[in-house]
Amino acid sequence: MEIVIPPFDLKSISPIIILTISAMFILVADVFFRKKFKDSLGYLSFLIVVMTGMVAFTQMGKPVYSFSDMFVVDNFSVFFNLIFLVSTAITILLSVSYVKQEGINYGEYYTLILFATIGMMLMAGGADLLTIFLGLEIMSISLYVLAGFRRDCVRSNEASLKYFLLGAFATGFLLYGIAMLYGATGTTNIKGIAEFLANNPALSNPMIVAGTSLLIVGFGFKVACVPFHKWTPDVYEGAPTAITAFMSVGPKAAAFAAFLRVFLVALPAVEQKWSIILWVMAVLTMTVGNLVAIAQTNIKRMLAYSSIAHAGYALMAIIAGGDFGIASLLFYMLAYAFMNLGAFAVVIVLGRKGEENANIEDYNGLGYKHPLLAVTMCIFMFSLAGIPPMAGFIGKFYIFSAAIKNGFIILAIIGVVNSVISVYYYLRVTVVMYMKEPGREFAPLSLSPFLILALIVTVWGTIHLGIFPAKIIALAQKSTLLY
Amino acid sequence: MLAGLLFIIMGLITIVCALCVVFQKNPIYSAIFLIQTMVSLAVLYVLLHAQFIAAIQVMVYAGAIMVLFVFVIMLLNLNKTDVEGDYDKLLFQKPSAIILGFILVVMIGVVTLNTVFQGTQGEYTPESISQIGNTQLVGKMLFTKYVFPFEIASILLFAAVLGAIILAKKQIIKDKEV
Amino acid sequence: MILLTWYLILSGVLFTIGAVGVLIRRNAIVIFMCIELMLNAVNLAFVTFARQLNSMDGQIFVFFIMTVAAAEAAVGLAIIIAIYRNKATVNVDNINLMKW
Amino acid sequence: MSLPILTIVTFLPLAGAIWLLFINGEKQEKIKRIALVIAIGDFILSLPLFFKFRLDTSEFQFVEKVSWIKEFGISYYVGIDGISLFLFLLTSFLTLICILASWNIKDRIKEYMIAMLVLETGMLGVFVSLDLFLFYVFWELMLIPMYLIIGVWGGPRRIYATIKFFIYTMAGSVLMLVAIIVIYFMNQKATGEYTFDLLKIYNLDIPMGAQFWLFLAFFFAFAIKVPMFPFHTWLPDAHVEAPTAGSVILAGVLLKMGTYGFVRFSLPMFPYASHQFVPLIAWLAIAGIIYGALVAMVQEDLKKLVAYSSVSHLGFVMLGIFVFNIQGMEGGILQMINHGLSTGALFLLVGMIYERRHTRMIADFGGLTKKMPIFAIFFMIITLSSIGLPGLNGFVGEFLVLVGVFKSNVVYAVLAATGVVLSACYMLWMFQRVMFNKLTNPENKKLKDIDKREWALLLPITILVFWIGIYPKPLISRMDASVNHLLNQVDEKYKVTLNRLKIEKKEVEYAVKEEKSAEHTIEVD
Amino acid sequence: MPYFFGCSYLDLIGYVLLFPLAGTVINGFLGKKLNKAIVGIVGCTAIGLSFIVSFFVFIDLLKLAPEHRVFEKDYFTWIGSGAFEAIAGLQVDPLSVIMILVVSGVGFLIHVYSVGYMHDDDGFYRYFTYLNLFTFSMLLLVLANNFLLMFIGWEGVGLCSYLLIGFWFEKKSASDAGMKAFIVNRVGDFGFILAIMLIFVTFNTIDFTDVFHAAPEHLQTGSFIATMITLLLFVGAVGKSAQIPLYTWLPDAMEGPTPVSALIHAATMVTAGVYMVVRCNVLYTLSPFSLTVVAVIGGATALFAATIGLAQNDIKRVLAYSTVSQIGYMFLACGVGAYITGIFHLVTHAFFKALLFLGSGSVIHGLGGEQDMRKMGGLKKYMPTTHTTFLIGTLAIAGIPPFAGFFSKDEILLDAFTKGSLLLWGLGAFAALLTAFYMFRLLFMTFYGKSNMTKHVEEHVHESPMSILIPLLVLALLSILGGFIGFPTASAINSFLAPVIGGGHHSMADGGNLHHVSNSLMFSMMGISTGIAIVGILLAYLMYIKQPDLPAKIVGKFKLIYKIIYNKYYVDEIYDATIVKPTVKTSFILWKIVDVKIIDGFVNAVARIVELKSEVLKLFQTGYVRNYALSILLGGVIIIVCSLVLL
Repeated sequence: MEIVIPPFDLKSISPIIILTISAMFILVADVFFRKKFKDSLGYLSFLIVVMTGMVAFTQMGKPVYSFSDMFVVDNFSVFFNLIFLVSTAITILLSVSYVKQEGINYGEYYTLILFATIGMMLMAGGADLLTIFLGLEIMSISLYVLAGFRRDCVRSNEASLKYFLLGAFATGFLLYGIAMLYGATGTTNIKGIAEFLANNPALSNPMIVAGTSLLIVGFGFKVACVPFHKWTPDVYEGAPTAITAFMSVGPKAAAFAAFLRVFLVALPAVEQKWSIILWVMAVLTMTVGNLVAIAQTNIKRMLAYSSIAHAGYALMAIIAGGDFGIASLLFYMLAYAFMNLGAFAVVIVLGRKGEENANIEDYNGLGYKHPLLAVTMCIFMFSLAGIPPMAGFIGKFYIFSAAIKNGFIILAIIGVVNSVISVYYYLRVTVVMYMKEPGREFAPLSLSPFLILALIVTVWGTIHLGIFPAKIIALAQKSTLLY
Repeated sequence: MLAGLLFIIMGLITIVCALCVVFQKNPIYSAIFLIQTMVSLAVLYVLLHAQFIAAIQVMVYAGAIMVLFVFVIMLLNLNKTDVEGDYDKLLFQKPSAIILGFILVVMIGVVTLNTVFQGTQGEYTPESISQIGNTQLVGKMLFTKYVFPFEIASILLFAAVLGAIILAKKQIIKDKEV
Repeated sequence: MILLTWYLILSGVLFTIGAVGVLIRRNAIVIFMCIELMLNAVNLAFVTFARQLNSMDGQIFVFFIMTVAAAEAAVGLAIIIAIYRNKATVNVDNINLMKW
Repeated sequence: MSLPILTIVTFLPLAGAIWLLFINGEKQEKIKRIALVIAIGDFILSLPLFFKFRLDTSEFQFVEKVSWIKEFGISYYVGIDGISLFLFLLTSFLTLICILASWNIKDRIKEYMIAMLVLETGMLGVFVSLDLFLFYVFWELMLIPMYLIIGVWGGPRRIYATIKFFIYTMAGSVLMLVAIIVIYFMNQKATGEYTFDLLKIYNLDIPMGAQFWLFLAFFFAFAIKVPMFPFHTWLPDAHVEAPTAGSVILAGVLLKMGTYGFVRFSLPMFPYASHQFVPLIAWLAIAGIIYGALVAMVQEDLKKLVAYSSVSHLGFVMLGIFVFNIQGMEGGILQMINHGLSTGALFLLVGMIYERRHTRMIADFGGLTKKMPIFAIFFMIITLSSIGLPGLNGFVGEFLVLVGVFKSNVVYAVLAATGVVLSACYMLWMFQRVMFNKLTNPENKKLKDIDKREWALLLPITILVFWIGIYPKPLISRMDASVNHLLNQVDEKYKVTLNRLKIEKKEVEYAVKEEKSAEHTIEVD
Repeated sequence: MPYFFGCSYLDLIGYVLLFPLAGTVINGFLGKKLNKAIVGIVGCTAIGLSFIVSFFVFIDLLKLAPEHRVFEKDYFTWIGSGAFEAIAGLQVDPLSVIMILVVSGVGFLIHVYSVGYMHDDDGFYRYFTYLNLFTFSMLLLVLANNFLLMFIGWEGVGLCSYLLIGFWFEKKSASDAGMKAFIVNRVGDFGFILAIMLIFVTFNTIDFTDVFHAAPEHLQTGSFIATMITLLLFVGAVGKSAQIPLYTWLPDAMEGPTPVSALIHAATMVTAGVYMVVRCNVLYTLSPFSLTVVAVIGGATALFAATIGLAQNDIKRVLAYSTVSQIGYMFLACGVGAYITGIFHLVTHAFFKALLFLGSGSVIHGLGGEQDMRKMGGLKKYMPTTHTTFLIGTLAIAGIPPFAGFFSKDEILLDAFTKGSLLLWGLGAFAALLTAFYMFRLLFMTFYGKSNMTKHVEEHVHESPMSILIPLLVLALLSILGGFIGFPTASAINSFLAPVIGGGHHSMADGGNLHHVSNSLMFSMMGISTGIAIVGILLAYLMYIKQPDLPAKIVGKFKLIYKIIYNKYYVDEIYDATIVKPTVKTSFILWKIVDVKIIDGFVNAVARIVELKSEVLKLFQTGYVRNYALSILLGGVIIIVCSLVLL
């Protein structure tokens, strides 16, 4: 027996390598940095992420398989990588002053965020269920920890525990699904499964159908679809706000990337089954998310439900499928990253130590006191509600187009009706900001240059994608070929 | 035939132990029964010609991981039966769990029994495995086909270690900051 | 091959027991152990399939699952310790500060 | 046209709004002046459109087309024809009036002016868009500033009103979005081209069944905006709570977007469905006319009264549009403008006494003529214009609509004409209770007549009221070509569909016959 | 074509309109700053000039051959949309010329009268603005060469009527009356406007000449469309001319200043309906049914209003009811096809009714605003000129030869008898009796007998100034002489108007219809009607001079009837109860229940349900992690079951 170690295609995993090395570097640097230089850890990781982003961008082009088909670099994954990096970068910007304020200013924080990013990249680029699974676990474990990062805060602990228990529970289902697929097809490779299913009866094989269903449970949990969504509000509320922001964007996008790749590449043969299930789930997700968001008083919880609802919209893209569907998901996720992170950025700016779980009523009269900040929040709210000329509108438009193009008109109608319902609670934020008298004194804003940069970037992204989306759409359309 | 008998015995032991894990009040007993379950599973792995897996099942899983559990239970002084309180606040939890569990079992049974396995056959029949040696084969695969996940797993473990440390550290290190 | 089917059914039973355990137990650690039970069930299924398909991939997968289980155990127990420190309980029914 | 005049006029207010962003909010006078200058400039810039408008063509004029989102075939495509021209001018005119009317707003004037200017851009954009997507963007965009204007500077129940306004209108328009996308793909299927270009989509022959649903989707969006009878309840609330200028814009321009939408989109795109829907729409419109008038009659709040009168007036417009003849259509369009002027002016007038007395309850007034004779004259003229007195603008539109309606259906015309009687009832009764009788309320004794600024607000409108009433030809002649073209277009497409229907019927009959004959032969055998 | 300074007077027809309009504009914009004398001069001059131009136009027209006496002048296209075209153009023909002469002539006198009458009023300039505007509108109404332009005038006079009735707007009753006038007129306009549309749809034009040319060819006599058109037009006429059932506004209109009542509510505006019917005589002739309706309504109104007039005590109200009644006569004439007679009565009525109103105005002026006849009496000695002129007017209206009213009224009765039926004649004759009675009752109560004035009033009673008396004198003269233009055997008005009747210029056939009647019949009819009038006068004399306690006795005997008549048959109350109140009530229901509760309730209920659902769904988020796990398992199981079993 001879062992031939296959050539390492370092180029295709270069972003991952960069992130890994620098994550560890930060960990080491943390030990040596004095307190007053702690900020520079954030600065450093931000630069690293930006750099990684540039490297990742150069990977655009022909798809490259590496590591015996374990990992693939195609435009799809590159696009998603960019989304992850954008969200990571902004999260880091949000974190720098936040962690100081909350007294959790450790190097591990950034390291874990970077690790989570690595996990996400593995999910987007995983060409084998194993890679996807490992990526998912890396991401999840980092997030379990990050959610509980404020160890002295009970809510943070609780969020962490709930997330962990439920995440592990859902992982069990995911694994069982993978096992079933493996058992039925003899491989865990996505392409392999696709090939097998193309040549063999798929729908009549109960093992495959059951495996697919279990995968839906696993991925559905990660993207927070009804009925697997229940962890979301609690975890989002309890986790440190910066992490909530991160979780609501990056990991969700990653889960969607994997979800989409697995279902559209590996399992198109059972589309007949899963598309109906996802259809129902999408409807439930949108509706429940939007409805329950109305009754929320805590802004983080409200945004959590809103993110559930957005997962519902995004599911539509998967259901729609095809080039249009994939491109629309790509675009939507990017737009969503900007606007949601932006909204959380405002929450962080207004947050106070210990009291960061702001109630919506606390924003009363914000428009009088901090007009610019209020305008910013308004932009994000309108964008989330899908009102032109914000990014959210183009994103929704794209997704609904995809759904309609592929004949899911009723789904699209339910989608738009839902976005009307959603307007109600997004508007409420603007209502309290502009139309209510200020209730209490606002704390002096904890505006660090990082936060300002984060706000500028997210506002810019939200508006730019709304008014000049052509380039990004073109990029998204170029990124639809899946291998 | 022997294998069949062994399977039946070990399978029954596994199930009984698993049930005990669930229904034992004292967590430490649960842990012990879980270890027992794992060990009996290891036997089944051997029956399935997966010696390496069986070995690490016992060593890593039943040994290392479960020791961790026991350790934590001891650490937190949880080896009492009354941790969970007397009655369940969620009235419908248990019945619905059991009903759902029943349906799940039935469905899995139905699926398994109705499936005609047509999966692509691999090259590693038990004979060929025993020729090369199970452990060698695993090793070979880990360094060839699965070298990438293998490397990735290191990140996973690193993250986990890091997380465990940061969460379980006794006191927030404020010395540097003070 | 009939035998292998029974292996799978055993795995299903174990999985279900684990899942039900998660639902009915209130001790966080026990719940976690039940999850381990589920993972073990998955492992059993993988090994069975590997055996049936004459492929090693399943066994490798089990190897990775174990790795993950270990990692999760480390983190999970750390979380439980952290929460125990703050609330002095591991009863998940008492850990419901956030709801609605 | 080398100068992109439409773009300049449309986006100048936005540029102004951005300029205002950078000015210190404390400098109220400066802010007001800048806003006013921009509005005036915008209005002046829009005037050449009127004078240089070519009467001899039905094509879109001052067209500009730039690719916007190439990947979707979305372009920035603007242009006007005889239908949108006047609504466009009305918008720039009324915004100017509104900015002047808001002179006394003290609270956060900067934000207010910014909202106003952004709103103007949105409204202008709606009227010039020749790209469905662009249209939708503007359509939704203008919701935001309007929402803020009502919500921030409105009355006591402003939050309820503004949310209702927003969600109500949004609920209608999202279905339209779905319909737009459906049409987009239909067009793509038919021609292979991805495009939202309205003029290209006009040529699309949509199957009858689809027309029905698509029309319905558009119908909800527009009918809510108009608002047609059962969808009108957002209007009184929004009007009552909105600040004066908000009400003026709301009544003067926003409501027209619904009717404009019907003319521009529903009719030419779905001629068959439009024809099928005539009875429903006509009855709703008539219900609106009578119902709006009756309910207006018993209102206690001046603004509510005017709001319900809008429901009534816009019923006329709807009726005029949906009779498919030139008188009805031109009357309808003219009536849109008339309603914009006279109802806008009514809100201004109500605003003026509200500013003085801080009440809008009719019962609080009475005998104001004594104290405010000039005000009374303007009020009278506008009231009469709203009633539709011949010689003033309201009559021309109303009469043309009625003629058009009469030509197509006498019953509709007779019922609609009752609105003529009813409008006199509620308007004059209101006028009497506010302006006539003895001045008894001591609060009213201190009232001052209108000042120069208010003169400047009312005089231009009054001049227009007379002008359109006495010599509407410059307006109507500019509409002629476009309206004729539109009607021909609708007619031809309708006939094509009808013919196809006939052929299909014949085919079916033929098939049935064949079957029968086949049975026959079998029997013979 | 006669020319003057290079142009025909007919070309100057626009100036007839321009002068009053100019007066309106000058007084409207500058009146507040000008002093009253100038305002008055401007107002009067405007109308005076207008009258002069009218007169020259009349002369010019006379110079033309009778069949060519039509002159049209188009100014600009007012509304043009597709086939629909309304041109701003004027038409001069005998009918319109007579009308403009009357309008501007009587109008001028009343303007002059107003200068004195309204001198002390604060709203002097406002008054003249309105009055000029009214004259303008009225002239437009009669000069218009198409239906829509006529409608402008039609509504314009309505507006001015509204403004002038409510001139003293601080009086609630005045502003109420104004509103009532406008709204009731609007009901009529509703018919008118439908008629215009029907005409357009039928003939594809609304130009008078074209329509009347086309009508006989297009429409069969008695055809449905002709009937509909004419009936709808008549609805308009009924509203404007205060006929049953829309007459109620006119008595209330007496809230306005008295000269206004004279000009608008007696001499000119209210007769616009008659003018319109005559103008459209071609159409009416095509529909016998409509004619019958016109005649019956006219006759009925004549009688009905006369009965109410019997019991009224307000001097102006009596005159108002008499106006209603007299216009009824005119319609009666039109209804039996005697259009020219209708116009003839219109003209004479303009003279004597204006005279009567102005006279009553003089009385009211002299008494410092008192209008109740029971508080007058014996005014003859205080106001001799007023008395004389009033007497002339009363004789004229009562139909005593040779006063103007005699000729016209007699002719109407004759036509009713010969062309109509005995019933119509009977209505007219009986009404004539009542007219004579109540007019002389008015005269006697006011000027004769003993004074019932309060002390205070009596001290201040005085004859009116010259600006008031001169118009009275002129009008008195006209009331005496006016009738001779229609002198039975050589009727100037008949031959002058003949071309207008029966399709205009191409047919003169049935124009001067009177001449077919034998002289004996004519004279016997004259005798009868004179007799009737004298009986009426005697009755009045008996009751109010001879035996002043007799009326009370009669009232005592017929209490119920008196009460009904006194209360004007409760028509206002009936309208109020059957139309006004239910409408308002319905509206309240529509608003408070349909709008707020049902429609808005539905909308809010949807929002509420959404919120409620939100609150309920929220509770599923229990906070228990096991519960969440349950929902995951539940979801998983459902998905598996569905995908395996159901799908």
